[in-house]
Amino acid sequence: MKIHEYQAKQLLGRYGVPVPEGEVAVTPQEARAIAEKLGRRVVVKSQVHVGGRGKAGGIKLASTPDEAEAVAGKILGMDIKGLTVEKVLVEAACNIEQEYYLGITLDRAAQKNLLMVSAAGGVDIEEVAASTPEKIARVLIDPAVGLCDFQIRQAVFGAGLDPRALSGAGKFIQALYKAYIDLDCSLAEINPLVLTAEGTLIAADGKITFDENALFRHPELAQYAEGSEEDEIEAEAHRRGLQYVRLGGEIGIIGNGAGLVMGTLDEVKDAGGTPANFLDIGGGAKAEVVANALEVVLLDPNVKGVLFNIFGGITRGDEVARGITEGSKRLDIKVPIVVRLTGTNAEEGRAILAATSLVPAETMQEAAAKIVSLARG
Amino acid sequence: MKIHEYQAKQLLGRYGVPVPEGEVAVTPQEARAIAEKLGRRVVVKSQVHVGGRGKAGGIKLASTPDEAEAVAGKILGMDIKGLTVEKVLVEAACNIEQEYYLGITLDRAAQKNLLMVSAAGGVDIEEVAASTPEKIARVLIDPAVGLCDFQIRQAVFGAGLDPRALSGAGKFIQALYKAYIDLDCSLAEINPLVLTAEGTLIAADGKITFDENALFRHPELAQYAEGSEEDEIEAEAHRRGLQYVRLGGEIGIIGNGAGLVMGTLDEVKDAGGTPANFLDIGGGAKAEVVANALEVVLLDPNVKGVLFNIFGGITRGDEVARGITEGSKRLDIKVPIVVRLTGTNAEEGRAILAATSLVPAETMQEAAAKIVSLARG
Amino acid sequence: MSVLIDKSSRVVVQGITGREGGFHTRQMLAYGTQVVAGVTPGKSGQTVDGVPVFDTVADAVRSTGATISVIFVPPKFAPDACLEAADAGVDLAVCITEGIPINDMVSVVNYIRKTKTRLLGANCPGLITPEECKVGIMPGNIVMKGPVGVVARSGTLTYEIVSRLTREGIGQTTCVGIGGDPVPGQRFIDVLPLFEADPDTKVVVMIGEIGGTDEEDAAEYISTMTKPVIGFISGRTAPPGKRMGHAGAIVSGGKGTAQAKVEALSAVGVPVPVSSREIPELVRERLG
Amino acid sequence: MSVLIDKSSRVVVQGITGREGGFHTRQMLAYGTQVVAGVTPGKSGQTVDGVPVFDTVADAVRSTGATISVIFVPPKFAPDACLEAADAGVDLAVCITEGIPINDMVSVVNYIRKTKTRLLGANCPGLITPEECKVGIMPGNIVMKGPVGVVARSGTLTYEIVSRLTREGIGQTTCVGIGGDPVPGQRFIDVLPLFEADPDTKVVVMIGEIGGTDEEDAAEYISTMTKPVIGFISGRTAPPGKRMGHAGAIVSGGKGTAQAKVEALSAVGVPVPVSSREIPELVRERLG
Repeated sequence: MKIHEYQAKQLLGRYGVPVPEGEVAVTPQEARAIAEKLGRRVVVKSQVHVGGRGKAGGIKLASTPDEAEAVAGKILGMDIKGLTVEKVLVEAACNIEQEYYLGITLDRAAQKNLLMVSAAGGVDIEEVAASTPEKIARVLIDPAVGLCDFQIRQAVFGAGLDPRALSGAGKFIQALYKAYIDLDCSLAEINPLVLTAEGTLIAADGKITFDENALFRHPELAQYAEGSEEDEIEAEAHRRGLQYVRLGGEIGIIGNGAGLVMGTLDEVKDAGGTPANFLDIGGGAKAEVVANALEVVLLDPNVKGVLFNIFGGITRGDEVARGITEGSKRLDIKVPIVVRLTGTNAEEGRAILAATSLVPAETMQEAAAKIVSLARG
Repeated sequence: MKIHEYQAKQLLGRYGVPVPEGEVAVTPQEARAIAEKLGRRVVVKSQVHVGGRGKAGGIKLASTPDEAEAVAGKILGMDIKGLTVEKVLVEAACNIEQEYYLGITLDRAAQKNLLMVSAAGGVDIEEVAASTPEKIARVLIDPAVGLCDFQIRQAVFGAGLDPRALSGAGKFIQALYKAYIDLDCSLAEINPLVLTAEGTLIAADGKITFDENALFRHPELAQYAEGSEEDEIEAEAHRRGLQYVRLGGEIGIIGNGAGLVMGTLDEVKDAGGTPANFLDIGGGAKAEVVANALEVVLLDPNVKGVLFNIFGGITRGDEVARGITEGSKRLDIKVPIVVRLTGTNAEEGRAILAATSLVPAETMQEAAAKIVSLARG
Repeated sequence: MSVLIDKSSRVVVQGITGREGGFHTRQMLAYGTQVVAGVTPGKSGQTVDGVPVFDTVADAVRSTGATISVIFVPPKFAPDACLEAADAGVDLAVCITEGIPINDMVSVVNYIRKTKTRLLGANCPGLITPEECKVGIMPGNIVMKGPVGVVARSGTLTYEIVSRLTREGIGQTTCVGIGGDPVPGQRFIDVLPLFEADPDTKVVVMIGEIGGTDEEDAAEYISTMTKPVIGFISGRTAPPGKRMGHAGAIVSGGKGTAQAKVEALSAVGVPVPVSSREIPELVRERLG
Repeated sequence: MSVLIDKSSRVVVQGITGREGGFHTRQMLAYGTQVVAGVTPGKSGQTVDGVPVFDTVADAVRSTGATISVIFVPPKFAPDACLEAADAGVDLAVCITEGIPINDMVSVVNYIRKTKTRLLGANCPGLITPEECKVGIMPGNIVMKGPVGVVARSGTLTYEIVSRLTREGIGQTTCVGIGGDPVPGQRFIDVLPLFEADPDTKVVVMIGEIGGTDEEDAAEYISTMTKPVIGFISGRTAPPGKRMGHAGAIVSGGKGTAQAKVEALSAVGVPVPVSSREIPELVRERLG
């Protein structure tokens, strides 16, 4: 789960990460009032879930409250990569002397979290990582002892930051790491991390992604879940606890297990169809979850057919069959549905489905071919 | 550093350890008011740093506010093992059904903290440990992952607690462990841990000892340091940051390193003297620390002579010599002082001392013999 | 022969009195697995389908000599269950549970790697040695005894591929599901050496998916293997930058793409067919 | 021969620009120790008595090949310094710092025991191999080369005993101060095997004190040793239940008393004299 910059900064600030003073405005007048309150040069930043806001004109400096109002007026309502700007963050501008990069995320190969520091901040860090990886100092964090101060020193010296950054970096990075662990993040990134003319470090931008598996530990973060999705159907799916990704095609795809669903996407494409979505109902999905999944897939008006591909392990065929039957009754479905059901309790499941108008299939290739042909129908 | 039961309960309560409602009273009238406020049967407990309060009559039940006042009147001012009771804790009495023991402390041999649980609570646990060690379930805590819930289950099932205790024990013990770690304790003990008639767990008593090396992390605990010492000179020594233990004899002993000071005690005893104290000035002690140490040792009116035994490693002989010289000038000392000084910068030190009335010695045995003979005077 | 489990394996089920634990205990027993103990705190003395229940894994291991544990407890309690299994000293702990927080598994996996216990999963279907032992949730009716070792990240896609092998008469030594979590107890590089060392395994099928670099790292090890390996990567058509389920299939930054994986495997001589249909034929060619 | 350090040892000093670090660097250099590097963050490029200073231990080890580290940093920073030394891969880290919180050392010691690095201390005087190398704060002028291995919890009491041995013409292979903290990196049982294996060590003197059970545990190991051991226990006259300094000399509950230790050692044939004066004679008898 991603959250907006202003939300990330609020949270990080609570953990002691230095962030610029600022507030969110939804009207130019509010932006003006915030600038007046701050009483100094401000930066007005569009709050949308997309990269490249600066290049798109979504981030502007303003020297006076008048200017802040004018700039906010231009940014609010602006369209950035298909998203409408509804909020701006108005915050004190800092006297930037250096722009660094600071990030913590999981290193899957090492199976540990990784601290990354680079003097080449404020730009596309993935570009830096690809072309000049030696410019990013990396240290792996052993969970047995957590992030150690010496590792921060290794990273800061290794990245060649200005010596003035050293004294503040320890506290800053420990605060970020504490937030990362306490809030169960999968990414916490400060880019740019600014060294000001005054010699202090401040988070000029902040990006946090939460581990969705850990949200049960953080009921307070539920407020951020709303509105953090770019797509309405994805938002609805996530409210219902479903792993759904919208892909824009015509064949709705529901399966159990990410690998199987991706394999099904591959087969549907090979059969000449275009997948409308990825939807993994996970292991042990109950009838209600299955019905729910069907409902969500059909929210997409492009869907011309639905393919169920269920291979039962912990998921049981009879439960899935009941879910599809219930769901299709409730929804008055107009598009064809192909069901491929095998594995645990698959026979019981197929017996339930036999009494319906659903189209059975033996293999996933057969299922893919059938749904593509029926959807064209 | 030890603290009173009521202080321990306040701290543990903050960490979510269930403790009885209660407050401290210094007069019988206050005790009555607290009992009225609690509106139920209370227990009135003397707050002194000594074991066996119950047997000494320092803990009493009271069914009414009248009774609470009367009982507090008896306990306040009472003498328990040489200590005068100045405060009582008045708290809600619980309906005791079972009394258990719960403790966390360091297991030095295993180099890990140890959780101990026993169904044989409310009695002398050291007696239980000595005679029926199988009645105490023990689990070692790996610092890499902390105290795990499964370990709590191992302890609770292993100790054979009432099954009703299981559901509450996890939270209770995790709260205690969190307090133990967060507050840098060297002991956190609940004895008795009470299973009430209502089936809940509550800390009927609570004992915490802090690791003095870690107090720099806990400025908020400084308030407890005052008044936690049994002996006035020890309290004064600790205020000055000195490792001092009063032993009641006539020869004041100051040295560097616990082993050397203990060895010096042994030698003084072998030479026919009685040590007045143990005082370790530690490594690298500066002149001021040495002067301070001398002053503290001489606070004890029994002291008839002082023996310095300094073997320099990180502690330098010249610094120590300056400290002794300065200290003895400032204090107008009437008792003989024998100084044994060797190791790092010992020659410089001996040169400084040569100009004084202090008595030099070559070995610790010679030093011990000299001071015992001079003190007899 | 086989890897990790065989007919002598003695299994303890953590969470045996739960819905999934109970269901799959019956399935494992039906397959012939020696399920010798179950664990549910506070329920010692009960039995589930004749299997005695204990309060702790340590008790279960002490009383029954179990050496394999399989974990069916909710995500909130599963990390603790993994550590409990390791503490009790089992050789293999198989964690079926899906949805465990990543940082919990960072701690658990790093800790358990320093013990004698091997952790498989979490979020995995377990493993099966045909006609001998099944631990976890893989359907028993899709496998048959034979010379192919199977190791896979995806659960259900593996069933798909294994059942096709079986239908075409190609049996397996052991099928191992390592699970799709970002921080698994066993990676491909942990399991491949077992097949390399197993005299009955003649060919290995490795079923990967987009995300992470396990397949790339495995390619390096495969270049040192004496046995032929067939690869498969699902998610070829997934759009880059989209997050495909919490199973760890994240595509980003040019790393972990299907293309990168296929290239790494091809570079060490591993065929990676476009459709899983082609796998049986590729295996048959190498079995000779 | 010797244990742990000899004339080829290359030493890095953590906290070299501090008062104690600087003072003892000069002392170590004067003794002939190869102090090849120092570490103080932010002071790389400087030198202290000709010794180059680095920002991190890793840098120092990379540049100078140091394999021994000695730590002179304040208690608040010392646990991190120990972990940094282990991370840099030194063979031996010697932590002189006194006053480190116990639970910090519980973490550090348990962690480092799983690495290739051996930690000595904290709160220890270090060690010295006469005429070859001194690491830490032991006075160099009290030792001489010879056949006795010395291992001790107390620092200054050890100087006392070692200087007496030297005065009486009995030299040492290596004198190792394990320190008096409750959770030391090396216990007696960690160091005794080194002397047992060292061909030049003929007799071992083990200097203990009240508190803990290190001496009792050592007695068990000594019963398997081929070399004679002389013991000493300070604190015989300390009253039970009193806390004698933070050096870990806590007497309580019938455990860790001088009497218990003397009994355990006597039971395995280790003489434990009442006065340290008697040690040289006991050693001389065993040297034959």
